[in-house]
Amino acid sequence: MNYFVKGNPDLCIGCRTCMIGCVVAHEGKHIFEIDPDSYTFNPKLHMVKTAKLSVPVQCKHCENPACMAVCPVGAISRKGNAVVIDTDKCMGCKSCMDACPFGAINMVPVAGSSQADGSEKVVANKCDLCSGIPSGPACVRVCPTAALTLVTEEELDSAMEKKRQEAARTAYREMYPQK
Amino acid sequence: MALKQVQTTCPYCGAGCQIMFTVDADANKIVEAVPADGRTNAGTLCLKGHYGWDYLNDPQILTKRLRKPMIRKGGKKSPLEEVSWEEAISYVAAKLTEIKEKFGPDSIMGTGSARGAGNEANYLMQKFMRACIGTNNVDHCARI
Amino acid sequence: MIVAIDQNLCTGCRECAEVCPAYAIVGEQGQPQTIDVSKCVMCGQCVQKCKSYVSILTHGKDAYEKVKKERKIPDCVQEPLFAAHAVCNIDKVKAAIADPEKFTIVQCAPAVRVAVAEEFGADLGSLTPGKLAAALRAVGFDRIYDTNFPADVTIMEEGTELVKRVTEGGKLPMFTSCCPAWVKFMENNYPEFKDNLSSAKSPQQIGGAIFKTYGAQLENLDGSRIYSVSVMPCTCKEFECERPEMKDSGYRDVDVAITTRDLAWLIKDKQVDWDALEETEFDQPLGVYTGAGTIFGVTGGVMEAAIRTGYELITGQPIPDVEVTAVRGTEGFRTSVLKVGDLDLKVGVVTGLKNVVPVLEAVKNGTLDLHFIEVMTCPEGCVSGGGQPKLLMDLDREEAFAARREATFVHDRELPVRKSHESPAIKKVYEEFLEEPGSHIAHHLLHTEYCIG
Amino acid sequence: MKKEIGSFVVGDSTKCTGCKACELACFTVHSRKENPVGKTVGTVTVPVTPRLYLTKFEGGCMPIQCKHCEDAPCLNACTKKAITRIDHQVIVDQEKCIGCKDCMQACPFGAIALLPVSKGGKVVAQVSGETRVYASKCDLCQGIEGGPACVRVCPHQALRLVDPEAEREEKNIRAAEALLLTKNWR
Amino acid sequence: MSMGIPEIEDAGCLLCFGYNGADSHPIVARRIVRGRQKGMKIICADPRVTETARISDIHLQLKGGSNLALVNAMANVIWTEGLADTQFIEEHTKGYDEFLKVIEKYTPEYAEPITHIPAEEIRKAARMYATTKPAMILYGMGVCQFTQAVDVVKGLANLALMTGNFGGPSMGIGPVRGQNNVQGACDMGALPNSYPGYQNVTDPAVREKFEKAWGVPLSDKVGCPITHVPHRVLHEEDESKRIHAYYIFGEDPAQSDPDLAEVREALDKCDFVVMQDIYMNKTGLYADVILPATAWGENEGVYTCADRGFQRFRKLIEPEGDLKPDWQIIAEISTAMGYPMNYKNTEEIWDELIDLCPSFKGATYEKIEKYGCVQWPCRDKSLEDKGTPYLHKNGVFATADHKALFYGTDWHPPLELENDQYPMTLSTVREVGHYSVRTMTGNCRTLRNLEDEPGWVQMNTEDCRRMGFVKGELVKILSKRGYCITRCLPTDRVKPGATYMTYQWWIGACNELTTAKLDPISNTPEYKYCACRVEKIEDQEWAERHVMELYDDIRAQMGIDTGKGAKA
Repeated sequence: MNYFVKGNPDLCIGCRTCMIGCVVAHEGKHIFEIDPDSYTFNPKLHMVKTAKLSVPVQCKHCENPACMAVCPVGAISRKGNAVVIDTDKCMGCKSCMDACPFGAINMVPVAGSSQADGSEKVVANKCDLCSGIPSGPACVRVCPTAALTLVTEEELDSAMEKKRQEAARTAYREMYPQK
Repeated sequence: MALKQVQTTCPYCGAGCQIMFTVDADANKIVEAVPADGRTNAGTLCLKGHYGWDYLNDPQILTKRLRKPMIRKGGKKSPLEEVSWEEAISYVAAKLTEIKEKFGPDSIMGTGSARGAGNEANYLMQKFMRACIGTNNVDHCARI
Repeated sequence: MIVAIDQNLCTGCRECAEVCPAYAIVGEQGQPQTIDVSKCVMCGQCVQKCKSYVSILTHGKDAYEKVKKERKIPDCVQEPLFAAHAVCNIDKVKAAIADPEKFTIVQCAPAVRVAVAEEFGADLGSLTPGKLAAALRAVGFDRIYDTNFPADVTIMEEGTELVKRVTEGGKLPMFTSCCPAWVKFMENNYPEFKDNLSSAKSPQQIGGAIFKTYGAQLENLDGSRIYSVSVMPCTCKEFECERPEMKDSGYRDVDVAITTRDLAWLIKDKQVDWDALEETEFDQPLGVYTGAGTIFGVTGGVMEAAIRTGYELITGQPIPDVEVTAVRGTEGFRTSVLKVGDLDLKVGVVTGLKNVVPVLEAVKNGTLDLHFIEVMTCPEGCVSGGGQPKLLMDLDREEAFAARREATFVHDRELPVRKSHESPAIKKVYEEFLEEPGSHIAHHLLHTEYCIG
Repeated sequence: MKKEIGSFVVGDSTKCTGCKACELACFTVHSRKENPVGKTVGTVTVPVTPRLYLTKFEGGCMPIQCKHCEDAPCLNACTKKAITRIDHQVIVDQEKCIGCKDCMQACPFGAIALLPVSKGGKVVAQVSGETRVYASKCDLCQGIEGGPACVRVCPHQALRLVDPEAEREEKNIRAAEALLLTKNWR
Repeated sequence: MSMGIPEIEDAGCLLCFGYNGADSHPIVARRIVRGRQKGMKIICADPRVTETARISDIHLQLKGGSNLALVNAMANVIWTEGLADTQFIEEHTKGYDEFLKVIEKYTPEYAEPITHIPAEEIRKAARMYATTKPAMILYGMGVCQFTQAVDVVKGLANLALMTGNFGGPSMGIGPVRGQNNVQGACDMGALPNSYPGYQNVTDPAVREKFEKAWGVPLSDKVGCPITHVPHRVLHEEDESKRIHAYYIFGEDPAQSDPDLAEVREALDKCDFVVMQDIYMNKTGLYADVILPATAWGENEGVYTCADRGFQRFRKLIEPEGDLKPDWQIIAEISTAMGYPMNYKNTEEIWDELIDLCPSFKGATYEKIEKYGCVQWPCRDKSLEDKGTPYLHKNGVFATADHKALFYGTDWHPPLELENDQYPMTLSTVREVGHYSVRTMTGNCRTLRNLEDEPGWVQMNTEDCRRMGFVKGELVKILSKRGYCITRCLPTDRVKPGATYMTYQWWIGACNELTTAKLDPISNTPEYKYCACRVEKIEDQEWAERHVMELYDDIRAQMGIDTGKGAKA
C-alpha cells in the first residue's frame, strides 16, 4: 500500500511554509545562493483557502492511480511507497492532470531546458513523497502547527483496527449497558 | 570548512522565535537554519523563520545592500556620491549643529527602529536626540 | 430500396434509429444498421440525420468515387456521401430529356423554392422561385409547371370533400392524404382509419394526372408521349408515384420523383451556373398558383389553405383574415376551433409522425373530437423534408426550418391571389376540363382508394 | 488567472455513439476559412478533412484528438518548424507543412493525420499534379466563433473542453473539503 | 502583552479582537490552534473570515469601524445579566459607575445596526467571555489602526476588569506587538513622551534623574510623533517648531506611512534628511546622506519580543563593505557634535540603560544568556529573579493606588466613510510571507518566489462577479489621495463592499490610498478604514507590462541592473 501525506484543516493556518519547504527539499539548498529565476519554483502541494477551511492539497498516492492509467508514455510508476513521475519521459500532455480528481498535478516549466520553439519544456509535477530525500517529507517537517502527517500503511491499518475494536465495544455496550 | 552553531532570535515578527544557525566561518556564509527550542516557538518556525535569512548574501532581487556612506553633494536631486565615514559623520554633525543653532533643537526629528537594530541602538538614538540635540522629537513605527 | 443504409459506411451509432418515426431501423449498437422495409415509411429523416460520411481515413482514398458510381450520382458532385442515403434517379430524368420522343413536363413542390438555393451557397431559406424555373428550363425540360397549381386543385377537391363530410354527416375526422409517408404509416399501423383519409390524391399525383390528360390536350399531344417528372423536398414521393393505383391518367401519372438535392446535382451536372440565372416565370396555364398553394410546404399550411377556401364554401362570404394564424406554429400537435359561419370547425395539426400515434389513439377512444386533421411526417412540414438540402451541423436545423418557413409565408404574402378558388388557372381548368370539384372526371383522375396493398 | 497552459478537448467512450457529427462539424467550420462551404452538404466541393478521428475499439468508440501537449513531441519533432505554439495551443501551419510525417510518428495519441489541402473549393495540387496534403490536427477552433465545434454539435455531450488549470482549482477545493471528513482518521 | 505567549494555549476562552495571528504571528497562531485542540473557546471579532475566525466558536463578523459599539455592547450584556465579577471590581478598580452610565444605551439591539451583528450573537459572545475562566483578550492592528484606537483598547480592558480576568496566567489583555523589536524600541524610550522604561518626560523627578545620568539639561516638552512630521515640515508656521532635519534610522516612511504622496513631499521639502539603514529603499531616494549599518545576522544585541521577553540576537557572519553597527554610528555623530559617547560594545550600553530603568534593572546579559529569555519587569539583578511571565499579579495594577481605572466613551464612525465616488472601503492587512517594508524578505529568494509584486486586493466574490473581475486580473484601485495597480483576489472570506490589501508592495502600494487621519491620543493613522474605488483595466497586456516597467524603474533608481526581471 502506498503512503501519503495529508493536511488537517483544523490545524492548518494557511501560512504555506510547507510549499517552500517542498521546493527547498527538491531543488536543494543551493537555491539560497543562486538567481531565483534560474530554477523553477514548483511546490508539489497547493494551499487551498475557502471560507470554511485552509489546507494544502497534494497527491494521495492512490492504489489504482488514475494518472498512471492514462499516461500515454508510461512516465508514471510506483516507486517504493509512492507514485512518481519520470519528468524525462513526460511531454506535458496533461492527461494525468485531467484524470486526477484531486487536482494534485500541475504543469511546471523545467528551468534551463528548451523545446524546438525555444520555450521551456513543461512537464507534470506532483508530490513524490520526497522519495530519495533523507528525513522524509519536508512539508511534514517544516509545518509550524504539525498540520501535515505522513500516513504509513502500518498506521492506517492499526487505525482501522482500533476503530473496529471501538465499534465492537459500542455494540457490546448496547447489549450490556452496565458493564 | 569550520562549521559552528549559533542560536539567535528571528528578526521578523514579535513572537521572538529562537533559530539555530549552522555557519561556515571560513566562507563567512550561512549553511542552514533549523528551529531551536525557544520559549515561544518550542522547536517550530514559520516560513520567514525557516527561509528569511538568505538576504544576507545580497542577491539584489528587490534592492541592494548599502555598502558605503553616501552624500548628495549637489543638493536635493543630485546623485549620491560615496564618501568616507569621517567625511559623512562630520558632514551630518555639522549640518545638524547648524540647523540646531539656526532653528533650535525642536526643529530636528529623529526616529528609533522597531526592526533589526536592537534595543541598545534605540537607547543611544533617544539619548542622542535628548542629550546631544536637546529635543524629545524621537519616535518610531510602533505608531504607524 | 428508396431509402437505404450502406452497410460498410454505417458505424452503428443508431442516431437514425432515434429519429425514425416508424421505429424501422434495427441493429446492435456499434454494428451496421438495417431498415425493416415492412415498417419504413421512407420519410428520409434518417438520411438527414446520418453523419457517417465516406472518409479517406476510414474507407480509403478511392472509396468515395466507388460509392458515387454505385449510387449513380453524377460525376461533378464532390459533396460528402453518407451511410443513410436516398435513391438517385437523375439518370432516368437525363435519358428522358435526351429522348426527342418524350415531352418532359416537370412540376416543382412549394418547399423546393425556399431551399434549393442553399445548395449553391445562398443563405438558409432563400426564396428563389424565378431562378428555380430558369434552372429547370436550362436543364432542358420541355414544360416547366409547378406543384402549387395542383395544390390549389387539391384544396378545391379536399375542401369540397370536407364540407360534404361535415354537412352531410360523412366519416369524421377527415385526415389529409398529401403526405405519402403518413399514408404508408396508416396503412401499416392503423388501416381502420382508411375511410377517414381524404380521398383526394396529393398535389404531385393530381398534377401528374392533369398533365398527362389536360396538359396533353394543351400540347395536343398523346398522353403516352408525356414524361412527367416531379421535384420534391421528400424522399417518399418516389414511392408514391410508383404506387399501383397512381395511373388514373391511363399512364403512370408521375414517371419519376427526384429530391431538391437531386435537382441541385442535375443543375450542376448540366453545368448550369446558378448565380448567373435570370429569373423567369413558370409556364402557363398550369404553372400559375396562389398563396394558399405555396404554403403547403409548412406544417399547418394545407389546413390554412383549406380553411381559406372552405370558409367561403360554407358561409359564402370571403374569410375575414386570410392569414389563419391559429393553425400556424411548430409544436408536434395543436388544435383550434374556428368560427365558420355558425359552424365551430374543430381542426388539429400534427407534425412529426411520432406525434400522430397519441392522436389516433385519442380519436379511437373518443377522447378527441375533431373535424379535420392535417398530418405531416417531417418535423416541421415539407420544408424539413427528407429530400431537402442536408445540414452539415444539426445546430443549424432550427434556423434552417425557420428561415424556409418564413420565406414561404413571405412568398404567400407577395402573391396577388392567396385563395385557391380565386385562381384564374383553377377556374379555367374546371371550366375546360374538370367541370366541378367532385365531378365524375375529377373523382376519376384526382381521387383514389388507399390501403389496397 | 492568466492562462498558463493549453486547453484541449477529450472524448468519453461511455457516451459516444460514433455518429461522426463531430468530424463533419470540425471539417465544416475549418474549411470555411479558405473554401466556399455553406451550411448545407451541397455547398461542399472538397474532401472532408476533420481534425479529430472517430476510433472504434473493443470498449466502444470515441474521437481521438490533440492534447496540445506542453512539451509537444510533434512540435519538437518538426524540423521544418511548421508547428508552433500560439496562445498556448499547438498549431500546424498548413502552408509550411511538407508532409514528412515525423509529427505523426512522434505523437503518442495518433492525433495527427495526413489529409488533402483544399482552397477556393478545390483540392490544391502539387507541381506533380498529386494532391497536396498536410498534418491535420486539432487547433481547438482557434479564431472560430463559439469555440470547439465538435463539443457544440455532439448530440450526447461526449466531448468536453478541458481547461486544466481552472478545473484543477475546483478539484483542489473539493479535495480540501474531503480532508474535513477524514481528519479524525485515527 | 500582559500575559506570556505560551499561556495562550491554556486559556479557557480567547477573545481575539481585530487580530489575525495566522498572518502576523504564525507561532502565536500555533498556540491558538493548540488551545483550540485543548478545548479552548474562541470568540473572534474580525470583519474577515481569518484563520482564527474559521476555527472559532463565535465569529462576530462586524462591519469595519464599529469596534467600540461592539465592545460597549458586550460590556452592557455582562453588566445587565449580572455576569460581572463584582468582588474583583470592588477591590481592584475605580470609576465603574461612571463607566456604566456610558454603556447603558449600548444594548445589543442598539449595536446591531452599527456592527451588522445580530443582537443575539453579541449576547452569546459576551456570556461566553464572561463565564469561561480564565478568559484572555488578544488584539492587534484591527484595534490600533483606527481614530478610536485608544478608546477601544480601554474598552477591551474594561471587559477584562469587569470579569476579573487579571492577576493570573492565561488571562488579561494582550496587544500582540507586530515587529521583532517594536516592544524593545518602546521599552528603550524611542517615544516622544517617555524615557526608557516608560518613565514620563514631563515628570520632573524622572527628568532630573536622567539629567544627572546624562550630564545635560533635558527638554520637558513632549516631542513630535512620527505621523506629525509631514504637517510639521509642510504647514508649521513657527520656525522653531517647523522640522528642518530628519534623522531616519531603520525606518522607511516613504513606504510604511499613510498618504505617501504627502510623505514624499515632506521628505523633499525637509532641508536635511539622513537615512541610516541596511538597504536602499524608497526613503533613500529622498535622503541627503545615507549611512550604511550592519544588518541582523551581522551584529548582536538584545530584542524585546511581544510578551516583554528580552532575548539576545547574535552575529552570524562578518559584514561585507564599509559598515558600522547602528549604535556605533550614532555614538560617533554624537561625539562629533560635542556630546561624547564611546562604548566598547552593546553590553556596556545595556548595563548603563538597565540601571536607569527600575523594571529592567535585573535583566543583565548574564541572566538573559542563562535563561535564554527574561520577561520584564525584572527588578533584582540576582539570578533568582527570573522576570515576570504575566503582569498585574493578584490584581495589583501599576497605578498610584494599584487600582485599575474604568474608562467608557461613545462610539463614533471612522472619519472617511465610503461615498458615491468611492463606494468601497479599504483596510490594510498582513502578508504572512513578507515582513514590514519587504526590503529584507523581498530579497529572500524563496519568499519572493512564493509571493511577489504587485500583491493582491482581496474582494468579495459577488462584487468581483458584478464588476467582471477574475482571479489574478490586474485592477486599478483609487482613493482621494492616490491610486495603485494590483491583482484581484476574489474570496468568500470578505464581505461585499470591503477590500483588503497588504502594505509592503512597491507597485501595489496601498499606502498611496490610506488616510493620515490620526487617533487624538496615540496619533496612529486610520489604516483600517478609508474610502476607495476599484476600476477594471481593459488592456491586461499593457497592465502586465506596465507593472513590470514600474518595478524595474524603481529598482533602477536604486542602482540595480534590472536585467533580472522580477516575476510580477
